[in-house]
Amino acid sequence: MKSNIITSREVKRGYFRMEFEFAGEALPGQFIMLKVAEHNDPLLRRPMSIAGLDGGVMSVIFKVVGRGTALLAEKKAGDHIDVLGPFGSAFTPPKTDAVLLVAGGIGVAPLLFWAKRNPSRRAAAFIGGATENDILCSDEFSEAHVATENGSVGRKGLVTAPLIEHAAYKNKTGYILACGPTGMLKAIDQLAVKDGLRGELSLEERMGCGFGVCLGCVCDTTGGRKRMCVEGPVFKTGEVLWRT
Amino acid sequence: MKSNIITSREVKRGYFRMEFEFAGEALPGQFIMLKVAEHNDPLLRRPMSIAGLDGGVMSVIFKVVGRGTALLAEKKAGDHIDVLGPFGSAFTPPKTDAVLLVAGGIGVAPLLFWAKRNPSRRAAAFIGGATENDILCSDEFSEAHVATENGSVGRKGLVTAPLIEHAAYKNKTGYILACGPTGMLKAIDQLAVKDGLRGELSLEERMGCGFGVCLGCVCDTTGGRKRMCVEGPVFKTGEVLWRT
Amino acid sequence: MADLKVRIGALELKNPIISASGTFGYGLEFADMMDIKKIGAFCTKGLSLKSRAGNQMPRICETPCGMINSIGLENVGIDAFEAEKLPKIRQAGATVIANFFGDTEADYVEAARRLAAMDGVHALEMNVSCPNVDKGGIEFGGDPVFLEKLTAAVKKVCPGKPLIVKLSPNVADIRPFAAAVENGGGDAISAINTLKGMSIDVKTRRPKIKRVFGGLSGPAIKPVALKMVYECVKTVEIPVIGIGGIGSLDDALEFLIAGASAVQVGTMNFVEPAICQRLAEELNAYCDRENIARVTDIISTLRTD
Amino acid sequence: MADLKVRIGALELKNPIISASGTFGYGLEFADMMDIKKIGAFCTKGLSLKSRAGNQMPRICETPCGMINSIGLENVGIDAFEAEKLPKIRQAGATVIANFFGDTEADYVEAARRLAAMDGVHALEMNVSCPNVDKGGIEFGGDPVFLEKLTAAVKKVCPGKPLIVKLSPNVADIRPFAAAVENGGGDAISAINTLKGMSIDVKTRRPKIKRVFGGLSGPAIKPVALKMVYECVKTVEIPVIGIGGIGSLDDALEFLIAGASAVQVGTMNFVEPAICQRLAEELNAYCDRENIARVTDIISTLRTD
Ligand SMILES: Cc1cc2nc3c(=O)[nH]c(=O)nc-3n(C[C@H](O)[C@H](O)[C@H](O)COP(=O)(O)OP(=O)(O)OC[C@H]3O[C@@H](n4cnc5c(N)ncnc54)[C@H](O)[C@@H]3O)c2cc1C
Ligand SMILES: Cc1cc2nc3c(=O)[nH]c(=O)nc-3n(C[C@H](O)[C@H](O)[C@H](O)COP(=O)(O)OP(=O)(O)OC[C@H]3O[C@@H](n4cnc5c(N)ncnc54)[C@H](O)[C@@H]3O)c2cc1C
Ligand SMILES: Cc1cc2nc3c(=O)[nH]c(=O)nc-3n(C[C@H](O)[C@H](O)[C@H](O)COP(=O)(O)O)c2cc1C
Ligand SMILES: Cc1cc2nc3c(=O)[nH]c(=O)nc-3n(C[C@H](O)[C@H](O)[C@H](O)COP(=O)(O)O)c2cc1C
Ligand code: FES
Ligand code: FES
Repeated sequence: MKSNIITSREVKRGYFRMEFEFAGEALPGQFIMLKVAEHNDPLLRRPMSIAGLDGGVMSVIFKVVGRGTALLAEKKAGDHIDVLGPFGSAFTPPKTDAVLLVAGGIGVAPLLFWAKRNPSRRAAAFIGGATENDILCSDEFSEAHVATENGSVGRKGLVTAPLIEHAAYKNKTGYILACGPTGMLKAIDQLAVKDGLRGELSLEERMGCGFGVCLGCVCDTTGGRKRMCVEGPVFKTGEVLWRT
Repeated sequence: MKSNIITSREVKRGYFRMEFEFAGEALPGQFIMLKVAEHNDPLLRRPMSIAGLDGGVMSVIFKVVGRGTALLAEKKAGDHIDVLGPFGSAFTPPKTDAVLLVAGGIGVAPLLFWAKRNPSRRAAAFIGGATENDILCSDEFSEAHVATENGSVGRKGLVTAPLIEHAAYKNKTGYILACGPTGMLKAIDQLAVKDGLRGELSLEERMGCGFGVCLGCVCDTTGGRKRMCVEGPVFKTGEVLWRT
Repeated sequence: MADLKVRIGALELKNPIISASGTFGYGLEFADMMDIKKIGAFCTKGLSLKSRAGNQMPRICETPCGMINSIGLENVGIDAFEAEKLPKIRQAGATVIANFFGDTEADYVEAARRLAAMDGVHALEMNVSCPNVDKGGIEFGGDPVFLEKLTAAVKKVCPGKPLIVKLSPNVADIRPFAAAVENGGGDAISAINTLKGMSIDVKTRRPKIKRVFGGLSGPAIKPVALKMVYECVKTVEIPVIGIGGIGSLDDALEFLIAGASAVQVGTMNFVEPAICQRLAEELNAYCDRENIARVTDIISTLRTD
Repeated sequence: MADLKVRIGALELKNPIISASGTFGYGLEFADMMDIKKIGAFCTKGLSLKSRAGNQMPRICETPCGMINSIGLENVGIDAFEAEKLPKIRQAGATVIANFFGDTEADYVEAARRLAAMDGVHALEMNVSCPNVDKGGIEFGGDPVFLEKLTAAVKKVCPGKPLIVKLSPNVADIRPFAAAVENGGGDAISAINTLKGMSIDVKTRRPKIKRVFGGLSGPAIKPVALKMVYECVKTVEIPVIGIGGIGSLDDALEFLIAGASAVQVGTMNFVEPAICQRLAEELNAYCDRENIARVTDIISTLRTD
């Protein structure tokens, strides 16, 4: 589907936020597949978490890491973008639990969407990144705890430090929703299992199609081999059999 | 060389005129090789005749015929374009002859450059095309005779009709410079040889490199196999051994 | 409305646009995105007697105008296909070509026998780009003598349904393989499967594909595919289905002009899920525009004079 | 300033970036656009004893991320090369690898003997992707037994200069061919030459290349080339020069990491004439940035654990 881009701007160095028209529905945790150019080099679509959908306007937040995202960053208001989706599983925290949103870098995107859709729920966000430049959207959460590896903003260290100190974590009433680099997700998964908290993780993998047919995005889980783009990207804590 | 695009506009339906900065010298008849996109699909540069060069500003006039020229047409003032050249041979009419400029469609481009560079020379332009939409720049020549195949502007028929009626043709004092479709060039070549006029033809061929190394653009001449991009694109009448 | 029908052996397809094995799942995944009745047929993901988990990750990566995959023939297995997928596919009204493979000749024969017996499977496509366990890992499709024997053995158990044999391009000369399929009694040839390729992540100095080598597909391989399809067409009388890098009507026409009776679209399904339906519609519009009454009038019209 | 020197047999190159045969003319065409002394070496257009006019036009066309050529080995001939080109090349200070071919074994031997005797020719590269007149048109590079014999015969007449044998990718398995070169006494292997491909102009229904088939090159073939280079590296001890689709530093590094001792850039010279010089500079900057003292420390560092 060709969508009209409404705005696109660099929110931090190398990070862009783009808004475009979108006529359908979507759930927090789901993603879309974007065609970054009309030609075939690069060929494949790029998966992006949905960072917001309101009044027919969808937003994504992305980091420029390679050619595809660089091409995406060149797009301007008024340009068109080819959007496919939404695809994948959504976050489904139990209705009454306090929610602990744990974001690593660009992983904040789907958590922001969840927070926007659930303004009345008790939720605390834990937002980590390498430096101040990698902390995105922390002011858009009602409660946000920031950690950077170099200490340039918030606490110095990993985002797991403020997380495990939070009351809802310590008393095990918190339900975790996490998205970020694989290493972070694995660490949170192991913590949650050890400490007896439940939660969900949104994983990342190279995707060929995004809708379950190329079988390029599988991961092994306690329930067998799953496709990250259909059965995921959101999996329950304790479910993923980590590769390394 | 990356050049700044100064203007680009659609002068007729499907025909564009683009101006960009160019820091070198060039001669009428020569061409440049343009990279139409930064990616590799399409891969090769596209040859374009130089339609003007004045005060550090070069212009080209092109017709959208495929993907490369379509991408070129998308470029706007302020964008960059990667230019290589100039390459190839130039028009070299004897200093005193009256010049008969014969253009078919987009073939007008190098002839316009010649006319601009030689304002004080006696020259008559013969500009042909399928329809009125295919007649370009006829008002930029001091003397112009227009012919269209459907008669929508100028004389109905081929451009060779007004040409052979011109005094400088009939009295054999005219020196022909022609650029256009291969069929037209071949017809003019045969006419000129038969009627005893001299002249030069600017040929077209798919080009891989534009500077003589791929050997993809050769043609047979009375002087042996020649590269159109180095020994051409301008050849003398009577020199080309036409393929068909 | 031009006549777009083409024949693959005894099977008549409503149009020559087929989606390729491994790029169209079991068809059902596309139900929301297109009308799978509108295309000539679709090929299932390669099926084997038992389900398979496939290779380790990562198993895809992108290359210039293409991609490499090393899925390793992950599939649900023939039983689950019959029980869980086929009834729904039948209900959707799709024409189904069951792609299949085995580790041994006996596997191939048994898989073909099972699939041929299924109502709703309209043709079989035999993938011979798999290592032959009995012959020490050489591909089934790597030896014409063996390929002819395999084709004959498989054809015996599926007399009622067209047997298409899908050739590997990783050979010095595809012509003897095409001839072997014809001599073995195969009803059609499809070509090509993926080219072997490799890609390295310069930062980590690791292969981008866990198993190092994988299969290259997409627009990049189109010229190689077209050349091999043309060679097959010149070698055999049976229909040839062209595959490799097709992403536009012009691409499909190139293969038809070269002599393919139908085409398959693979990788480009990932980029544009409804592409096969679009190409079928565009082909119809093209025929109307060009006053071509039957799509078969396009086939083998290459002018080389 | 990192040490970029690499060895191809007895020849030391100042860096591993070489421009490929048929894409760099006789070097002189690039004199205005780059400094041809700054690159490791350049390979001449394929030379034969007598000059050749090559194939009929059209003989190039574009394909997705690539191109097809069917130049047909047009060249000025060895005499004119020696008389008209070599003196100027020598003056320009370039390192020259003379690419050559023949119709018969005797042609090959005589061409090599002539070229090896020339001052200013630093190494020979033997193109074996040519039809063998004596053997009824089969490519010299299509039979390992014959390739070994040819290599041995040619090596005998150029003992003082490295003999590089350039392999064709149009084979089922490149490893026996790599072994044949090593066994025949070749000093190095270069791989790959172009893949066979075809393209059709849908409007005219004619092949885009007059001779129907041509050689596919450019980024599209990079994954196939890398896989074959890696296989050669695993098969032989002699250096392997990687060729195929290289257009960026990362592309060059992929081949070095896979085990190539040097790389050649072909088609991308057309798009960016100074690309080889740029890659040599970028390689130096990369080594400095990554604290790599010698470029040879990159070679064969693929991690497959
Ligand atoms: C479900 C899902 C949701 C995502 N959401 C977001 C998002 O909201 N914002 C965002 O910035 N990014 C997101 N990503 C990651 C994003 O898709 C990749 O960064 C993007 O595809 C890279 O494209 P490229 O062409 O710029 O990089 P490439 O040139 O393709 O690759 C550059 C580097 O990134 C790595 N890479 C490429 N694709 C992926 C991938 N899918 N996952 C992990 N690493 C990859 C490559 O291995 C390489 O090292 C998401 C990925 C998935 C699977
Ligand atoms: C020396 C020279 C000067 C030229 N000057 C001009 C000019 O001033 N203005 C202009 O509009 N065009 C000019 N051309 C033609 C122009 O280069 C082609 O139209 C352009 O390359 C087509 O690119 P494309 O990607 O749009 O088309 P493609 O998709 O590549 O091809 C579309 C159609 O055009 C044909 N074609 C492609 N390249 C050429 C070519 N070089 N010559 C003839 N036919 C071709 C193809 O066979 C095909 O039928 C010139 C060509 C040459 C060789
Ligand atoms: C991810 C992927 C999986 C594939 N799986 C199969 C398969 O199971 N069986 C098969 O015969 N071919 C398989 N193929 C090959 C395709 O059917 C097709 O032959 C090939 O991709 C070339 O076509 P394309 O360039 O249009 O993709 C697969 C291709 C891809 C990209
Ligand atoms: C136009 C053209 C002409 C070529 N001529 C020769 C040649 O004369 N001898 C040869 O060995 N290889 C020749 N090649 C092959 C290249 O040297 C190289 O092996 C091939 O193009 C793959 O590299 P690339 O993808 O970087 O172009 C030619 C390639 C092209 C594109
Ligand atoms: S991305 Fe294709 S199956 Fe998940
Ligand atoms: S275009 Fe390459 S030699 Fe003329």
